[in-house]
Amino acid sequence: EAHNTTACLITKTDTNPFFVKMKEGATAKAEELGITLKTFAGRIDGDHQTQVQAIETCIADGASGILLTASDTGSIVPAVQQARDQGILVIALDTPLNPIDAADATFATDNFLAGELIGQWAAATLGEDAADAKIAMLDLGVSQPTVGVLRDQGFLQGFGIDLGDPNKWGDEEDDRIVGNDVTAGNEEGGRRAMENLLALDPMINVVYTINEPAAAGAYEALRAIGRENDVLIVSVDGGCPGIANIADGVIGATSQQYPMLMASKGIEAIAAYAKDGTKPEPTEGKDFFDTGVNLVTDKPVDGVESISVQEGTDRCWG
Amino acid sequence: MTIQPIVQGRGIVKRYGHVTAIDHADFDLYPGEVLAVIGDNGAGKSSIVKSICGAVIPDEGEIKIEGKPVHFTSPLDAREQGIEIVYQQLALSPALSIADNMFAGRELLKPGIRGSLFRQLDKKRMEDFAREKLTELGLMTVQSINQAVETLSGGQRQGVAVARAAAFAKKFIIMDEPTAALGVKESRRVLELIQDVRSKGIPIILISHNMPHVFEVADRVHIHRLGKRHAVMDPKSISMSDAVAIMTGAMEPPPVEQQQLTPKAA
Amino acid sequence: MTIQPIVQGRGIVKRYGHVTAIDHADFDLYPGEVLAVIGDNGAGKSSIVKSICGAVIPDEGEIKIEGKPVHFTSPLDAREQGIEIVYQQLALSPALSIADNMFAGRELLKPGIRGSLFRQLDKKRMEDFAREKLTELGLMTVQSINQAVETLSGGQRQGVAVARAAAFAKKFIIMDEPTAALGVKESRRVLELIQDVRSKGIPIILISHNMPHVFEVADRVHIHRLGKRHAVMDPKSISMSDAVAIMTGAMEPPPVEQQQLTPKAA
Amino acid sequence: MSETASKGQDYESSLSKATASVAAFEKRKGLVPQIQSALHATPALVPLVVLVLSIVTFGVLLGSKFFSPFALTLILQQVQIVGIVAAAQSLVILTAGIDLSVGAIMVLSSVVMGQFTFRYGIPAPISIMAGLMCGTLMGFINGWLVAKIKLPPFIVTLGMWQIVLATNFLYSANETIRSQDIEAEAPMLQFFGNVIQVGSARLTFGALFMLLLFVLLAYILNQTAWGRHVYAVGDDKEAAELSGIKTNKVIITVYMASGLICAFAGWALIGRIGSVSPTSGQLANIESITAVVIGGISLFGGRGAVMGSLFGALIVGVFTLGLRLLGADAQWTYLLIGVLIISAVAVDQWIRKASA
Amino acid sequence: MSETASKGQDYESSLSKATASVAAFEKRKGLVPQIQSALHATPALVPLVVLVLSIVTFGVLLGSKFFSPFALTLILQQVQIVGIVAAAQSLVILTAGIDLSVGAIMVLSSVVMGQFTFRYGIPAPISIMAGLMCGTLMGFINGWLVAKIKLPPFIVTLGMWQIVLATNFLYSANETIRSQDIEAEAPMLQFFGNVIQVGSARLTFGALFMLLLFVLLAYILNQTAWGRHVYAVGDDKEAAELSGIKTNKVIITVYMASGLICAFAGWALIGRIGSVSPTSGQLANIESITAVVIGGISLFGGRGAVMGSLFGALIVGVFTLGLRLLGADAQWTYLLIGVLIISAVAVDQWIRKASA
Ligand SMILES: Nc1ncnc2c1ncn2[C@@H]1O[C@H](COP(=O)(O)OP(=O)(O)OP(=O)(O)O)[C@@H](O)[C@H]1O
Ligand SMILES: Nc1ncnc2c1ncn2[C@@H]1O[C@H](COP(=O)(O)OP(=O)(O)OP(=O)(O)O)[C@@H](O)[C@H]1O
Ligand SMILES: OC[C@H]1O[C@](O)(CO)[C@@H](O)[C@@H]1O
Ligand SMILES: [Mg+2]
Ligand SMILES: [Mg+2]
Repeated sequence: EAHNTTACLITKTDTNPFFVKMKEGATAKAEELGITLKTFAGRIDGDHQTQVQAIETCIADGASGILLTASDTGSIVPAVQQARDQGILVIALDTPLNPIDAADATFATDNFLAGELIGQWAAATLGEDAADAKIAMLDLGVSQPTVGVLRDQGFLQGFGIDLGDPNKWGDEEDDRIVGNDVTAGNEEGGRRAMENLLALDPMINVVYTINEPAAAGAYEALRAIGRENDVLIVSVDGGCPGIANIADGVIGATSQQYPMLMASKGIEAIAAYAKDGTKPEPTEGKDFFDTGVNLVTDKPVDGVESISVQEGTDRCWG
Repeated sequence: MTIQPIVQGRGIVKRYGHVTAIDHADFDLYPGEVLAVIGDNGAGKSSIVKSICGAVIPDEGEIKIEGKPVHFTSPLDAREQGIEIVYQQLALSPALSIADNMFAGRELLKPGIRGSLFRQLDKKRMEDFAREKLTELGLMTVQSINQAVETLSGGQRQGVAVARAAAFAKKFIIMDEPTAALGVKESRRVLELIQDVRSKGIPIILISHNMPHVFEVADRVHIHRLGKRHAVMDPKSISMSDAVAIMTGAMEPPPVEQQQLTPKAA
Repeated sequence: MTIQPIVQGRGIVKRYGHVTAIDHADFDLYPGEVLAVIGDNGAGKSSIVKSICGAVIPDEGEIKIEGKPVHFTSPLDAREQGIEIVYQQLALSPALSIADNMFAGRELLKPGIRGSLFRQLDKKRMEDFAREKLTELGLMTVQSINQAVETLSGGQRQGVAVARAAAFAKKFIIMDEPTAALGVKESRRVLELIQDVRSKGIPIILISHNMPHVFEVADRVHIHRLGKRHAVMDPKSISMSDAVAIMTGAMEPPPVEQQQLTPKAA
Repeated sequence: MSETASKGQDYESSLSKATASVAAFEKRKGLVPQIQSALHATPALVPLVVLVLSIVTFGVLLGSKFFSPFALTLILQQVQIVGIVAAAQSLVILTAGIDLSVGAIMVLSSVVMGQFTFRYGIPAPISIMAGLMCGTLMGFINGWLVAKIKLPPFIVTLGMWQIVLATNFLYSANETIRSQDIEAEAPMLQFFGNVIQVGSARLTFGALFMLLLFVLLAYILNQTAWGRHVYAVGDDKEAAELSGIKTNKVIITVYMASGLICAFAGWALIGRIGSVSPTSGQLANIESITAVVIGGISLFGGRGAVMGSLFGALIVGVFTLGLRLLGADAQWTYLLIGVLIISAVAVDQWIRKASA
Repeated sequence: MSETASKGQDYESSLSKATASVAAFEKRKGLVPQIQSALHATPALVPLVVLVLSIVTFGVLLGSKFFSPFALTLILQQVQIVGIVAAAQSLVILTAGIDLSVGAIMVLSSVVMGQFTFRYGIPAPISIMAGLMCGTLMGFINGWLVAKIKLPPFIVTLGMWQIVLATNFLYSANETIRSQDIEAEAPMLQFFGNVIQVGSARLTFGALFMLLLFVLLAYILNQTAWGRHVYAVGDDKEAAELSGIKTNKVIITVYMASGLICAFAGWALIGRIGSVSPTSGQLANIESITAVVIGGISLFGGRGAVMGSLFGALIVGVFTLGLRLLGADAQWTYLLIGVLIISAVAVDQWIRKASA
């Protein structure tokens, strides 16, 4: 019965508000459905072994299902397989496994699409000036994790830049890219990376950021030299501070993701599976369940669908 | 008329793992005297004086200072009572200068607001003092008073430790082989210093393997053997050669009546 | 007929920052002799013997061993030539046992395949050897041969260092104040040991502040003063008191002809 | 001899009569002194006691969920990588060094093993040899810089960490080699993933390798000259040099051994995670140092027993699994592990003191 | 006195005539010996030389892009947080300790400042005081465990790192307080972000605070008794204790000072990134230790000058910006910084040797 169903949530870290919200969402839903939820997290983004250990613990613990945001999408597969062999339902959240069907289901944002949306928005906003834009790319880390690559390459594609190898960033030849730097996805890293690229070329006018904390840091760096008003910053996430930053003109546009939805859908799927063994179905036409992504901006452009700041605020997560 | 001992230890035991360093030893130091402690290597001399000053905590036994039982848990406790020690291993901070070492824990501050408010050290005064003390000990080859102690020669280091203890003691001084590394001239100065200190009424415990030195300055000689107090003799009534014989086990100690467990009435 | 010196140093200079420890000093050790080196604290005695064995690299000057110029850059070089040193600071590894220290770098392996293939140490043989050597030095209070050196008394430690050097030297031995921490009995054993070693034809450099010891065993006395070789005397033709006077600067050294720069023809 | 001399010694006349018997102090009997003696002689017993105490505690709290062959061997599997790396780290720390590059060397070695096989089509055994040599070479560079250029180990291995990690990313292009492909084409890379199943207990080859490695190192450190030299160098390098030990050679070989062991850890890592992943092992340095320190080896070198590091790694493993099974969430688990690490070492300290 | 005694001393008769003049060795003149002397007396000059060399090198390579007031003050801004934390770390390392919890304490303190103001509506100055006290308290716990319970600093601060970070997340629920809100409601939290602009040079209050802090610490360490005791404790704790220094008190106050300085770093962090973000500072411990070691302070305690750590932090800052400006990409920059850190310390070592 439901009340003795155990589920596990394994996130990349507990430090990123995105995962904190995901955990809150899962916890609330689990409580509602009477499921015991155990949560695990790596210490840093990329802490793969802790996630393997967490899966093993869940197996030992007799869990019915595991929700997983994998730090290392390829390497986690054998551990996932081991869990599935024990009859545990494994659902990838946020980050697809490699191959994607290594999990029973995937509930995620389409990260490439998220990047593409902000890329298109930026290009459209600049109009003709897009041809001689100066772009700063603020990425996640030197190990080039998949989410980071997908968003970065999606952005460039949306902006109309030739990707080179779409599996890595930094190999593009386009002169409009001033440079890539890494931010660790937080404010301090965002500011430093922005400063470094500004020193390289103070006339940067488009900034792609991996997430909103990095965007906030980049903004501080621009503000410090008084250029905060002539630069377009775009980002991904749609957290409440990020949306508020759009309202305040800090960020031009962001692609909003829905972690609470991923989490609650995930818990529901586990509950259903525990009850009668049904497994969730992917979104039609995709190999994963798309939890959706929306471009949030108060300066909509033609040809790129977006929602308003108000709508974004209603749906933001933390 | 019995005089009260400054230090009285009874039945002191100290073990390290299964090694027994002090084996129910007694100890007495009386006012105004130089008490020499002699014994073979490893007899337990250093261990017993360390027990007295809190550098080592004995497993059993009782120690009284001026009649009051004490339980020092750190040499700081002893030092606060005006007890100074020259350790056999010197206990100097190698990377610090001579003056820093000499004044560790009792630094002099600059006069006026620079001292009282800004806590600024009076380096000049401390260095002058240090140089003066070393010169008194005949250690004139110290080329720079700012040298780190680790760059001093063996004897120079020992000089720093001796000078420090002598300069600050109020109640009594323990010197564990203070002249071991010193030259002829410098050793002579230390012996003079010991006599100076005694003449100020401050008693001294002197551990030494140098029999002529011991017999020159000691008022009583505590002979330590195999972790115990074996005998206490009057250096004027026993020959060096007999003292050595008792210390090494070649001769039995005389009966207690012929020993000098308390000093002669002053 | 001139005999070739075992060690010949000329114009050796060693500076530390702006401190000059050795100031154009000369040095000679001849076959089969005990050469004592005496001098005030800080005169440069330890520095000069360290320069000879490679523990310190001199800034200037030339050193020859058996007539061949050498440029040791580490004491290992000296040791490979059969030179052993008892350092004033002992150079023992505190956390290791007595036997480990004694055999550092020349351990004994178990016989047979356990030694040749599995490189297993013959602990028993090393411990027995160590205990035997310490007992020979009269250090009978060492309670466990497996004690870490840091748990030994000051004298016991020195005994370990002396025993090590004496046991392994082939060409010559340098002893920097080997009896400083030793008791009467143990010091006597070391003096006997020195004479033993000399009788085996191995020369010894003995640094000591103990004049009676020096005059008892030395064949020649090198007097060091202010970083220089000040004089070299025959202990049989000079009184201790004159030697001390020269060493401390109270008396001028005699002219070179009256010194003993080379040993008397054997 | 001069007259003064013989006079100076006349008080020694009695020495010939001095007793020649060896000191005989009172010997102590009883259980407590015996335990004290044992702990004194074998310092690695202390973390072992802490380990047993923690297993018992979680066993009582969690019952058979924890105290089962399955869960206990699971801990072994979970600590195997950290354990192997901690063995390498122990060697380095015993010389008063530190190796921050262990994780990077491990990962680069495993990437070399994988890429040589899959990118260049070299047979797996040769690729594995290449990986092991790569680790040893990185170790050699570390050791050479520490011993010959006399740079602080912290800086050398910090620099190497960055260099090796970046090389790893650049060389591998961040590509993961998937488990399925390895299984199909070069199963030898997954050798350490093989399992000996006894009932519900699952011993992987990797876990066994870890145990054997510790036994081997304990033998080497205690029973061979090189082992004693490792201690001497860490204890007081200068004294070791003066007393005739080739300290530079010892240091270089220690870092080489560390590199080689890390390369083995890289191989075991492939067995553990199935795939070759360039992003693993980012916390290996801090985790291995933690195991070493909990195991009672001093960061100042020269003191402690290598077995302690095994127990240290296991203690952390027991706490982690135990707390997770108790249902603490991630943040609470981290918080409690922090508390428990401090407590484990406090208990350790207390046992040491009581046994002093 | 007994006759034997006076006989034993008769060779000392000449001593009264011994010269009383102080040793006069040959004095050396010339530029080289003078430089050597200066480097000897002021060890922090060595990393300063390395810093100047690296600025000059990048200046030559990059011209005015790098060698401009703008770029040079940018470096100051970029290193300010690491620099402040490195000051705290220096104190701890001088006592032969290590503080892995610096980053966590910094972040928790800044979160306390922010949450007290925004969650509870407490006036900013009081919230800031609370944040500073929070840092000091964490430091006190570290110090107390190290000094009184005698636990290894590595373990204590590793445990505290986890505990403080977890507390931070549990307390803040990882909520960010936005820059715009702070600016509107409690600008004092951003105090250290204020800028003094002189031409194109931009000095933030945070950077100035860092510089002043180092000057203050250099004064304290060299000119006060407490400062000398810090060195003595790190040099040889036992000797310090035996010679009358209250070593426990020194250790506890050092960790408290470290905690307090980290709390200031937390405040400065708000100024730097504008917002209060619980995810910052994850690398602060390794970065601060790196600065300290490059600056020439020994991880074994007791040796080195605090100014060195400032230069150490700046050296890393110069390399990072310089390499980026040279156009190295992120991965290559990462690799080259590894190389440069090792080289910087090698040059440092070489200068030291040449000046010995
Ligand atoms: N920490 C320790 N652990 C084990 N044994 C110790 C320790 N300290 C001292 N001992 C042992 O205790 C005994 C007494 O040592 P102690 O230092 O008191 O001798 P001592 O009389 O001062 O000798 P010396 O004249 O050589 O200085 C010795 O056998 C020594 O080995
Ligand atoms: N590393 C160093 N740095 C600076 N000065 C040094 C260093 N080592 C020795 N000295 C100085 O060199 C001089 C000679 O020292 P050395 O140790 O050779 O004297 P010594 O004759 O052996 O004295 P002692 O009889 O006290 O052992 C001393 O003034 C000492 O302070
Ligand atoms: O660090 C990368 C991670 O950060 C997020 O964007 C949240 O801020 C996640 O979607 C992603 O997995
Ligand atoms: Mg002693
Ligand atoms: Mg000397």
